[in-house]
Amino acid sequence: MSEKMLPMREALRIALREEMLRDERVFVMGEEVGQWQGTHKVTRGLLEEFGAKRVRDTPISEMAIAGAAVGAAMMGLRPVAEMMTLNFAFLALDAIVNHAAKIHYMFDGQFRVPLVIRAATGWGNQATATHSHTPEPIFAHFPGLYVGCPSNPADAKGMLKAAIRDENPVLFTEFIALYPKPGPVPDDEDYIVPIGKADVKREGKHVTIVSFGSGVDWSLHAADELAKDGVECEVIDMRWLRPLDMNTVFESFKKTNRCVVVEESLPMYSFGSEIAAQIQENMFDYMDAPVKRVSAMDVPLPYARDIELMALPNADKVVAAVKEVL
Amino acid sequence: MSEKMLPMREALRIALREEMLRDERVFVMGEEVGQWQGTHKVTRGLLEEFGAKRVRDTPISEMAIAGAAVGAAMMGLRPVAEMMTLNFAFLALDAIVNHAAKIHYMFDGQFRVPLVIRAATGWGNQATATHSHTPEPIFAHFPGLYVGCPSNPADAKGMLKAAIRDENPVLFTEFIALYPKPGPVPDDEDYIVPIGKADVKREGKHVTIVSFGSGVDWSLHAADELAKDGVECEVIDMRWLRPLDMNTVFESFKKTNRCVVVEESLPMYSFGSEIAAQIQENMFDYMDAPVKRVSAMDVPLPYARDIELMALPNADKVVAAVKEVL
Amino acid sequence: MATLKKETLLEWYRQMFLIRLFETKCDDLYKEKKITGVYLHLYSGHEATGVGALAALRPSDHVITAYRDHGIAIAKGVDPKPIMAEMMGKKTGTSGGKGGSMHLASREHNFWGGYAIVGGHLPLATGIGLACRYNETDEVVISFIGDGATNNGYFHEALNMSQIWDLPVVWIIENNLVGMGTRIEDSSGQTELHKRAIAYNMKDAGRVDGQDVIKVNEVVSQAVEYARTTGPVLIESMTYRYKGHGVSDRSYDKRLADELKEWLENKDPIQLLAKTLKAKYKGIQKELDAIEQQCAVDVEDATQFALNSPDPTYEDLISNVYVQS
Amino acid sequence: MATLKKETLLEWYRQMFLIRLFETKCDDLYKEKKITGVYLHLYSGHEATGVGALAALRPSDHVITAYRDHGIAIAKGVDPKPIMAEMMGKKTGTSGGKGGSMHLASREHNFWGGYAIVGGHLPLATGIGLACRYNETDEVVISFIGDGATNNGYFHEALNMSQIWDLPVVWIIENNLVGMGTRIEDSSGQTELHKRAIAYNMKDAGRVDGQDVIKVNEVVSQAVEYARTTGPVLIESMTYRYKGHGVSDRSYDKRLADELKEWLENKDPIQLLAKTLKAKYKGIQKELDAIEQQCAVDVEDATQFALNSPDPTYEDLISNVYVQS
Ligand SMILES: Cc1ncc(C[n+]2csc(CCOP(=O)(O)OP(=O)(O)O)c2C)c(N)n1
Ligand SMILES: Cc1ncc(C[n+]2csc(CCOP(=O)(O)OP(=O)(O)O)c2C)c(N)n1
Ligand SMILES: [Mg+2]
Ligand SMILES: [Mg+2]
Repeated sequence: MSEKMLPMREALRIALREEMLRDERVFVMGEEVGQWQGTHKVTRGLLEEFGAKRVRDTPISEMAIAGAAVGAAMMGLRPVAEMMTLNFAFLALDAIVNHAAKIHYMFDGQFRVPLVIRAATGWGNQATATHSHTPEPIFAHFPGLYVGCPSNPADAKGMLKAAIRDENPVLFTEFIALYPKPGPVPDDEDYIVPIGKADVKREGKHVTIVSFGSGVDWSLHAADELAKDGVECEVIDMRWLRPLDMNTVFESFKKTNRCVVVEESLPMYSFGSEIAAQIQENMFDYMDAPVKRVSAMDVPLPYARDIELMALPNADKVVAAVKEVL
Repeated sequence: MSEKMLPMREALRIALREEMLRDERVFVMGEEVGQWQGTHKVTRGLLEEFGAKRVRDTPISEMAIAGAAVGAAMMGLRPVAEMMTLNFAFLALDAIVNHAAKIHYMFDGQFRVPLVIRAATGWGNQATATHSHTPEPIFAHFPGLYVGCPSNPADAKGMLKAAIRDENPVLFTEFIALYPKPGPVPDDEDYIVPIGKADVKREGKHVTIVSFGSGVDWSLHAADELAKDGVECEVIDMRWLRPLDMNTVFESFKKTNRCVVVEESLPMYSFGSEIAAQIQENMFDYMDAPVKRVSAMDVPLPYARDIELMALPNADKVVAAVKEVL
Repeated sequence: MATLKKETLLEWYRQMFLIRLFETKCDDLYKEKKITGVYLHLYSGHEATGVGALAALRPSDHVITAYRDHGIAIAKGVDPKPIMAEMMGKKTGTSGGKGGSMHLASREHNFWGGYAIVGGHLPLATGIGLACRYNETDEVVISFIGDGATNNGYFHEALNMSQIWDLPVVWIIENNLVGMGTRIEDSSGQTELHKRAIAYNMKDAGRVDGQDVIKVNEVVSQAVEYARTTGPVLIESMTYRYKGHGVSDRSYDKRLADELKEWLENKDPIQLLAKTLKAKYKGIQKELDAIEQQCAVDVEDATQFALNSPDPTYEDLISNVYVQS
Repeated sequence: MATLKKETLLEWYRQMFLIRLFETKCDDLYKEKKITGVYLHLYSGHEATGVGALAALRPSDHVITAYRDHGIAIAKGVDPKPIMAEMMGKKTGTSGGKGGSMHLASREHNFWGGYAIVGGHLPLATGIGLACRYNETDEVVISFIGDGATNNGYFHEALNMSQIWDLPVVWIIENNLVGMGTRIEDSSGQTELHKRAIAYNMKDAGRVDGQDVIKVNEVVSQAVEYARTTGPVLIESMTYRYKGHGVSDRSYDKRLADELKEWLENKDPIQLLAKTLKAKYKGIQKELDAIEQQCAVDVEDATQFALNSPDPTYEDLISNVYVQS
């Protein structure tokens, strides 16, 4: 399978473009997706190529962006709506949770809502408290929605294509810090990373590290570091917070009997909570140590660079957590 | 201490009234709180007694209700804003999380936001998918906010007073199903149930049941049931999802070595997840069995009575879960 | 009106009468605990707005509304049987018993549903209108809006978006003067709600007497044609809620006694149309009687159908959370 | 204008000049990586709107704005030192280094902050106005609003609520024709934004030339008096953004070259006021020179103060999440 080295933003752009070429029903809408070429340049060139019908700049109206995407999707179109950042999706929570996620069920299957809501996520750029959320877990709390978050360019392409082609609403989040990072991306126009499948990024037998998005790189770096001491980490990229592929985690855990969960989100009622809860519930007899969680500190994010970084997880914190469970 | 038997809605009304009498800065605002006497009659009589200045009917503008309460609180008033139901607070998520919860931190202490947002919560009345959320955990995910939810009339009074008198923003949720339920309520005008303290509702040595709100009754009923078989349950009412009084849980767990978490919320990334995660993390050596979670089923809520009830937790499900961990 | 056929007027009469009977029956069934749950919002009093407006549409056109949706379903041609079954939460209901009274819908009738979050369906209407243009059809959407809902952020964002994209949406405010217990004067700075069109530079079709089905139809028909070719229109239809906000609102008839009397006696949409018909067509009473009898039969049939229908099961509880591929 | 004193005009000149210099310095410091982070939104071009408007207030009156807040802080009288320290995330900053450029504030100046969620601060303004009335003071709030922000649900709900309660809020839209890269024609059905007042039956103070500090002050002064006694007012101030949306927007000067040239050459608020002053007062150039020199000193002092200030520490990271009782 031929591939190219590309940054994640470019992998996403290619996925969008290919899906727009493949299916006339696919269109893009959101703030600054057109003339500005996308706040994060993921939609670069699309307006020129596909025109204003299929690349629609919107007002600063998050409730209407999400809600209009729902209506268009019900009619059979396949909107890919961009939220600029996931922080702003707070304003669209009702449209996403009460409408996108529930309409199929509430009308007992009469309508489908095949939309994708893309949003940049993550912190670490002094964006300050209101612009520094990684709140995927609160969206993944709700059934009816899928929630995906790629950790690398190839997954970005394959997962976004899976999301666009799926008949269900998908919240798709993209770590800002990962946009510029290059990685090999398959050329295949049908390269799909299926919804709900986790990925074992590295095999190991001493401890399982479970993560998603930005946490995967920290985990892999930590694994490199720990390998020097002979500790072999198995690193699992969950990729999707819903559906959550716990089987892959359980299989790994049966081998390692130890686990660290790594996420950029806040600690409470979060990703790590759910993973830890499910492991102890299902793998009790395999547990040699408690599951440890590495996450952001439980504070709003401050502006000043140094203290912001203190609040964030990183590879060192992962190393320390792994050492605790060994 | 003298007390009266009162339904929870009346205990709440008394708490509001007393605090309004005590402190001129306290006022009530929200949809239908005035002329209609409150959707759930919690504000009954207040408009007549305090007038339209302090009991303010609002338009159907959840974003502005929460946001205006923030502004008024910053100015030193003590708004108690009602959201009618917590479902509608989805529309105010941004105002609550990005403004109420963060302003004190973001401006490094210059401003305080001493507001209370009251909202009815829970399901079980065929209110259907969009009106049947118990989403406390997603609000409690965020630091800067307190989240309280009483399970009985006395706590309702004491917790609401604590919330109103506190200098921090509090999301205060009230189970619709509990409004009519009577219980003894202290007459004391300074009856306070402090923020962040859990309550051991029943002592026992075989298993710890952790719950909040509507789950507490189910847990107590289950405990009665199980007592017949000689199983002694310790039932803990967490009362506050933030701050979360894990010490009380840990103390109990050291004795029982087994735990069931009961909540009306959805199962994933939720209350049960966090409690289970913290127990295995901190009480690993005390665990004789995995923590089991009893929650709503992972579906949007349907309308039809029978299947709605199937999706909900109840005392029988708690009994079954306890039996699993014994 | 000159061009309206007698059959058309009689059909409107039938629809309005059917809605009224249907709602009255719902009220009774609720009291008998055959319909259960906390919410049941009746359309009684609003019939001329729903019927007159939807008569302006082609079958291929679309409609969406809030939770006060029974009359809209009927006016869009949905069979009363599955509607009544939905009220009772039966598997044969329009939404399989999973949506209930607030969430009727019929894909085949292009009735996109009733929605219970105030304002929540308004951007859906924008999206439906967007799809109409995207697909290069000449279809139109009617979106109903409560007066109370016009103060919600959804209203603002959805209407503005429909305007900048020239979408074929006819926005009809059903101004019944109140949202739950809050009078429009207490909730809207601007009480002439059609004037909110100016905020979007949208075509303002003004206020229409929402109790006069003929007038409603006339104004909406023009708006629909404008929307098909040009862009969105805002209409304010003045109407009245005969019943409480929902079934749990039991004091409305005391609270609003005088006003209610005035509307019932002088502005009832069904009586008004009957008067027009009688003035115009001698001896029409017999036809009206026949229609009324047929409506009674239809409502009774619907009730029996619903009562005799099966409940949804555990299989239904867990199905259609996701589309399975 | 007849009644304006020379000192008043010179003070406005000083404030506008100080803002311009301050912003230019911020831009430089960002390029030198002394100010870091993704966001930095400069007020250059808007000076007359901020300065003219805030001159209409008493010290006890209030102001709140969005993230483009540096100029507002200066015009409300906040010392440039803590402002610049906040830009650099220093402990001596207005928000202890925890808020950054988008979240300046000064409680003692009744400057209630800059806010980064578009529209998010608008209901806060409503709440502040509510408190003014509640406390029976005659204080007033000015709330600035971006043109782009007027399409957000917050705008609609906040303005409507301020109207129904007759709150003392002066809503000033700073219409710089664009939100990020989206032109007003592409985002607002109604491009004469002051007309949105009609949607709330709010007093519409019309459009004002936002580059003319004297005009701005006149219109806002009238509005402030109206708000004090009566209720809210909406003003649209036409202005222009000399720099990109934020520092990361580097192509704006190519993108908007012609328009930018036109505004810089013919509508620059500082030059316009200088012209007026020179026409009116012979030999004023010397006074202007002195003011400009003082501004340069102030900005340099602020920069040095900020550079030499300590960073916040771990203690700061964890403090003020909650008020400890
Ligand atoms: C976002 C939201 N807020 C509040 C409610 C509760 N609620 C249901 S109907 C209603 C009144 C709506 O009034 P209006 O729009 O005038 O419609 P009407 O009932 O008169 O048809 C309210 C406040 C809700 N369902 N959704
Ligand atoms: C709710 C929300 N959506 C989107 C953004 C991203 N954003 C920041 S500023 C801006 C443009 C605002 O334009 P305008 O209101 O005209 O203010 P200006 O920048 O011109 O001063 C956008 C879209 C945001 N911060 N908040
Ligand atoms: Mg109404
Ligand atoms: Mg602008």
